[in-house]
Amino acid sequence: MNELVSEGIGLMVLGMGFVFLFLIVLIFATSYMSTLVNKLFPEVAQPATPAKAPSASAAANTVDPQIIAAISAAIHQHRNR
Amino acid sequence: MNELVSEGIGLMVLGMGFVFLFLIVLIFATSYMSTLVNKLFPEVAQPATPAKAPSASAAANTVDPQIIAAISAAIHQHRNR
Amino acid sequence: MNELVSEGIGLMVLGMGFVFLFLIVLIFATSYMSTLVNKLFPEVAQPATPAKAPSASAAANTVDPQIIAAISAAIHQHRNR
Amino acid sequence: MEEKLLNLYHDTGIYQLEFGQAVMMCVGLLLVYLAIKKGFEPLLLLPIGIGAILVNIPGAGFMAAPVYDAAGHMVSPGGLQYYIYHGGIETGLFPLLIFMGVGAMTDFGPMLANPKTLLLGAAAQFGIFATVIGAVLLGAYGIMDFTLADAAAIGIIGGADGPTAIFVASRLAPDLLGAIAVAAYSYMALVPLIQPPIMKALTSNEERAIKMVQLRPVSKTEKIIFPIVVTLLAAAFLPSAAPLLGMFCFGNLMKESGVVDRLSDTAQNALINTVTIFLGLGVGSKLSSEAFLNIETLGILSLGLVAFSIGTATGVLMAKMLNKVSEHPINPLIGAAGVSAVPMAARVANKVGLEANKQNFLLMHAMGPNVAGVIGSAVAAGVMLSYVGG
Amino acid sequence: MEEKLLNLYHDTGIYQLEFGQAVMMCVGLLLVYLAIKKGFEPLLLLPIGIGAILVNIPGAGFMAAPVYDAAGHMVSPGGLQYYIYHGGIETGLFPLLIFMGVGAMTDFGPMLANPKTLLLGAAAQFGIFATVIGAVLLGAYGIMDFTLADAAAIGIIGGADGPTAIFVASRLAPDLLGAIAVAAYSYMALVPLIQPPIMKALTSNEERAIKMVQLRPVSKTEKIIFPIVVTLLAAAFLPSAAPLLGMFCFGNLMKESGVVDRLSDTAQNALINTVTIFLGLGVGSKLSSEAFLNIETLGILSLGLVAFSIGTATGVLMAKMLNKVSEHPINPLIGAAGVSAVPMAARVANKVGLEANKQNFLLMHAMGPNVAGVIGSAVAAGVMLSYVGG
Amino acid sequence: MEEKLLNLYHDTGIYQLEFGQAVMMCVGLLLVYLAIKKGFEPLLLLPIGIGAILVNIPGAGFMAAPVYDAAGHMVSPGGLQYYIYHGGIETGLFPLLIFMGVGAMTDFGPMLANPKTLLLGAAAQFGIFATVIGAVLLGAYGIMDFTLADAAAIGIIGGADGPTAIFVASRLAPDLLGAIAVAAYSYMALVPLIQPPIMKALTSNEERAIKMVQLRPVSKTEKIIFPIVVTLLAAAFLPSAAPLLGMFCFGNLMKESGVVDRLSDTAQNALINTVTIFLGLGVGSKLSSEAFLNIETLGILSLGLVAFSIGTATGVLMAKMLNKVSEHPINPLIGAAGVSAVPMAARVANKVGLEANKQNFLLMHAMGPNVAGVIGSAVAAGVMLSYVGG
Ligand code: NA
Ligand code: NA
Ligand code: NA
Repeated sequence: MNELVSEGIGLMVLGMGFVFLFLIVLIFATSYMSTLVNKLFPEVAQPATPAKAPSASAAANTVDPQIIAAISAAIHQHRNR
Repeated sequence: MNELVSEGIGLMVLGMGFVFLFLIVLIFATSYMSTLVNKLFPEVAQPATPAKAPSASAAANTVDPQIIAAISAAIHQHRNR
Repeated sequence: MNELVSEGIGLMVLGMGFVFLFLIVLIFATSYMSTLVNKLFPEVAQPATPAKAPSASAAANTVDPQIIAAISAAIHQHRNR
Repeated sequence: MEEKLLNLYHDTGIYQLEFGQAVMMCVGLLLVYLAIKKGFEPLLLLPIGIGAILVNIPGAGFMAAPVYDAAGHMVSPGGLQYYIYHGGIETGLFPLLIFMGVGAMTDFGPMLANPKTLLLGAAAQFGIFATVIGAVLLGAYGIMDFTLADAAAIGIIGGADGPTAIFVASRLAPDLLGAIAVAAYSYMALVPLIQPPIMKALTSNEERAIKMVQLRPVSKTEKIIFPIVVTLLAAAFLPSAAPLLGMFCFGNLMKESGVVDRLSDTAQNALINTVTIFLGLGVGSKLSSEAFLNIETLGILSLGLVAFSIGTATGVLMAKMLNKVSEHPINPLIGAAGVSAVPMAARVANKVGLEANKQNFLLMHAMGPNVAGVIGSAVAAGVMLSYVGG
Repeated sequence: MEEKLLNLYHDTGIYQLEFGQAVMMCVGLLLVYLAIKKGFEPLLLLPIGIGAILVNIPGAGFMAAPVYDAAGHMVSPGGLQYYIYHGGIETGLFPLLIFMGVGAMTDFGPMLANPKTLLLGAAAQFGIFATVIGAVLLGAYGIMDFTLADAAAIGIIGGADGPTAIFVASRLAPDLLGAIAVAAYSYMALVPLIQPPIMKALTSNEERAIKMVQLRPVSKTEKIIFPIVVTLLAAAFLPSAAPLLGMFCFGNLMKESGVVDRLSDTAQNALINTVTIFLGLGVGSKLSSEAFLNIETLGILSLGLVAFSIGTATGVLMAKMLNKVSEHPINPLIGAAGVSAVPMAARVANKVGLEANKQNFLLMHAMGPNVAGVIGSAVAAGVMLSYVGG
Repeated sequence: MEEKLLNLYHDTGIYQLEFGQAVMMCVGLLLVYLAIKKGFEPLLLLPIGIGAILVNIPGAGFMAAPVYDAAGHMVSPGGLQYYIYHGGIETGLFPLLIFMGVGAMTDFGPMLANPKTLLLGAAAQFGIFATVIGAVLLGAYGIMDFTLADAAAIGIIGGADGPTAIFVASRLAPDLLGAIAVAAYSYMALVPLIQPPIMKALTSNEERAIKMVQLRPVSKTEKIIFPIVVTLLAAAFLPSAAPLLGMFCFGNLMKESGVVDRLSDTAQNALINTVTIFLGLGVGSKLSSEAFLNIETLGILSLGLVAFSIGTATGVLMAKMLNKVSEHPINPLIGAAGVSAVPMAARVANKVGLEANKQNFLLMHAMGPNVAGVIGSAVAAGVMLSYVGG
């Protein structure tokens, strides 16, 4: 087995090792952080919302649904005149 | 006639020649392209709309006229109370 | 008194002198400009409006209050149905 | 400290101001006035005017080159306009990005509905080349100090297209860039004054009253394929025009494809606006007294006006000719829109048409030659860059 | 003048066009077609395709280097793509700014609600390293001319993350950048075709129908602290990944902190859009015939597909394993989202889940491994840069 | 491979981290905390804090210079913050562009309605120069290692204007830039705590309760001409202040002219936001342990506080004096707004005024000296650059 292949295998072993190591450490760090945060500041929990897609426009629909309902009603009235 | 003038005349002849050549070729290419496209994909024709001015803001009026009408009606009701 | 200190004092004297000089000249220039402008073009005076804060978002509330009133009324009607 | 006070006095603008700088600051003020009060292409002329004022402040160093020591560390920083001019105008980046944004705001629909109007966009470019002849004559007889490159750069004013003029001038005659850009944008703003007399002189009232048949609808697919066709033709026939035409068509393709609206929006707004501010300041940096306060500037301003006028005339004459051979009637007024100056020239054609016939709406018909004129002057620019530069 | 005419003819693209350039222009057209007509990641593939067309126009000089005289004055300006490539891609600035913008658009909420899903993001990176082995084998047996650096850069295609792939390739194998970027974005667009068969082959219908328990709510404070934790861990364990992870987390912190909405908005819109246009044109500039039209490109395209497939498979397998040891059930399909390709891969997991069980909404659960995959491939990139570069 | 593993370990931050870097990362975290949790000028302090963290990650190379071979080809790319710092801060471009954007957000109306308030903006700059004396005394007696240039750059903190402080520091004392910027923005955030005690100590309750007459309306034309007047005065009297004042007035003119709203919008939004992100990261790059962790930083922080306090006091005292000679009553509180810190200081004046008299709305009256303070500190900056640099 020549040197290039052995270096490739080295990269694979080290690489996957490091990826797992890093993300496992991150799991512990994150869990610990979350526990700590929710113990110290138990206030403002919010449900997980759908992540915005990176390629999606940032323009969100910020109109209050009740306003939409009201406008719809107005349109309805208007049409039935 | 000195060299500068003769070069200028050369530039004029070549330049106008090339401009016409290029745009005439473009006429044929465009016409052929349009014919081909409209034969192959005869679907989605749309009327030519006014070109947006390069210096104009891109903000278009995207509000449904019926919503405007409805809101106007609501304002009218409101005023007459 | 060593040279650094004397240079510092020089900077202070010159600096404050220049700041006052510049702003006093500006007072006269501005007053003269205002007088002249209001004499030559007495038309479009507008009341001094609150300066937008440099760090504030530029998004202004541009909705006509009457529209808001109308929509509120519509919402109210809608709720009472 | 008295010495320092003296230094400070020697640093003031009043002490250092040369007469030429004072005049150029007045020119800058005039451009600002024209932009704000007269509405002369304010998007460009306001930043150009301010740029001209700033660059002529003695001792402010807006155009100062940075100084580095032998090890490459900065000893003194350069001025704002130095970085803008050398980073964006000398390199040609800013005009190309503006052209991309303009492409993203252009609708080729009316032109695709009536491709013959491309001929009007070609004919109106005669103003460019006639002016070249005028400039070389002034140069040849020693009246003004114009080379062939200068003449070509001056001629392009007749293209009535700002970014093209700046792009060509930055490559062929950087010293004349300020005067050329000022002339180009000023005359574009003056199109409603310059064109109508010429248009009326060359047409009868009946011709001006001609109604044109309604344009056929153009499909989305045609609009998507067109910018690609133009790019490929530029690649095949005139690579020196490919930077301008390629970026223009890239912007247009972003708009028409409908799949990258995010990018098209940014190209039409934040990006083009940012570049416009910088382009203006950078062009203004070339309005120095040495480059501007001489007889050549008078030549440029006069020749630029000639270029616009001849281009208007040849556009109208070509339209009259076309009207004779065409099966559908063609109103000669739309030929004047071939100089480009989008969308001003098309609006002028519409207005003059309405004067002759109150039911005659030429705007859409004039948009065809109008955008064709942009392509035409980019082609002319390519020929010049190839002929003079090669 | 005949000479000038001949010059002009010699300047045309038709005269100069080499066969390779013609082929690469067709490749560019194909990318544009895929972007517009097939919806293949148009935000990148449209500019890349146009960039490929422009750079291959003979004589247009889009990639020409500027020429300076001895005194440092510019003799001839460089081309647009030269400035873009050397200013933004070779330096690594553009991928980092894109990553910042993507960070500002990312919601780590679902991942924070279920941190175990980070393991899926780790497992799916096996595609990267398996591909490295494939590439070094091809190199070792002389089939293709791949170095270790090339192999690493090719492997990163399996990370299914465009900016990461471009960042690594620009540092380890700039000559392969064009092919690698094209492969990365093409396969990301093909995720809905590539992944489902693999996902179905490795799971039973019962496994695919597994419903997962609803995610716990995540507090704003957790979301704010998380990007700081990631940055500090990168600083502690893998500084070579800190540019990518740091900018990603900076963007995310701008969004989640809620105190700099102005900046976050710009990072998500005007700034990322501007950089995307330039990144595309710059990547396209590497699609030259010498770099692309060779057997290595075939290798890159094949290996990239292998990388995606293996990553999908190991993600699913890891999820099956986790399902066995976890107290709450884990649907193995969400493992496939670990390759990243945000948010496409999460949507695919959701869709395949719905096919097995019409009440099974996996989207939010798949977003966890999906964003974990971004972190995972940035870590893999850091290891590669450290191992190969150091 | 063991060797590679060892290399990877030697590459980790943990192995390489020096004590100073760890401390500076904590400083960065503190700034991020203050920005997010305490609302300390988050637009700048959040990016500065993150910039400080990133630049102190050992081995991440955020400040690495690029390496070129003899032929000019890049051997290894530079770090993100290297390019940002040398491209935008060392050159002065970023502070000037920010100043342009701030100009486009400034309303000179209240100041034009009552030009005498310019005197308050002048008096409050005494804080700057008193601090210079403090710093040269510390330097002269060998307590701290300050040159005249350092002293001038430290004094400008008292100008309470971020871009001006960064612009001056980048030119006169680049090594102190980090500490100066941090002090300037921190104290601007602390204005509501620093100013009220001083304002109350120097005024009686009756003085604080003084109501001022309503401001006269200001015409659009006045607002348009004013920035031009300021630019011309800067050109005539103090060209070294012309970069700052010129760009500020250019931004203001774009806004007030009303003819280039596109450009004004971009200057106030996309452009200033983009530059703010970069400016923050670039300033953060100067928060290295060598430059920050020394006795001089303590001096800078203390002197900065002194500068703010003295500026507040002299502003109030000048207002008391003006009140005695003016025909209309002047509330001395508005003098405190002369330090600038727009619009925070004006709001503080308003709040303290309301405490003394519930019907006393000083906000509009305080905006006059507030924006005058911006002009005043730009003038002070110009004198310093001319005196120290020349
Ligand atoms: Na034209
Ligand atoms: Na990934
Ligand atoms: Na100030």
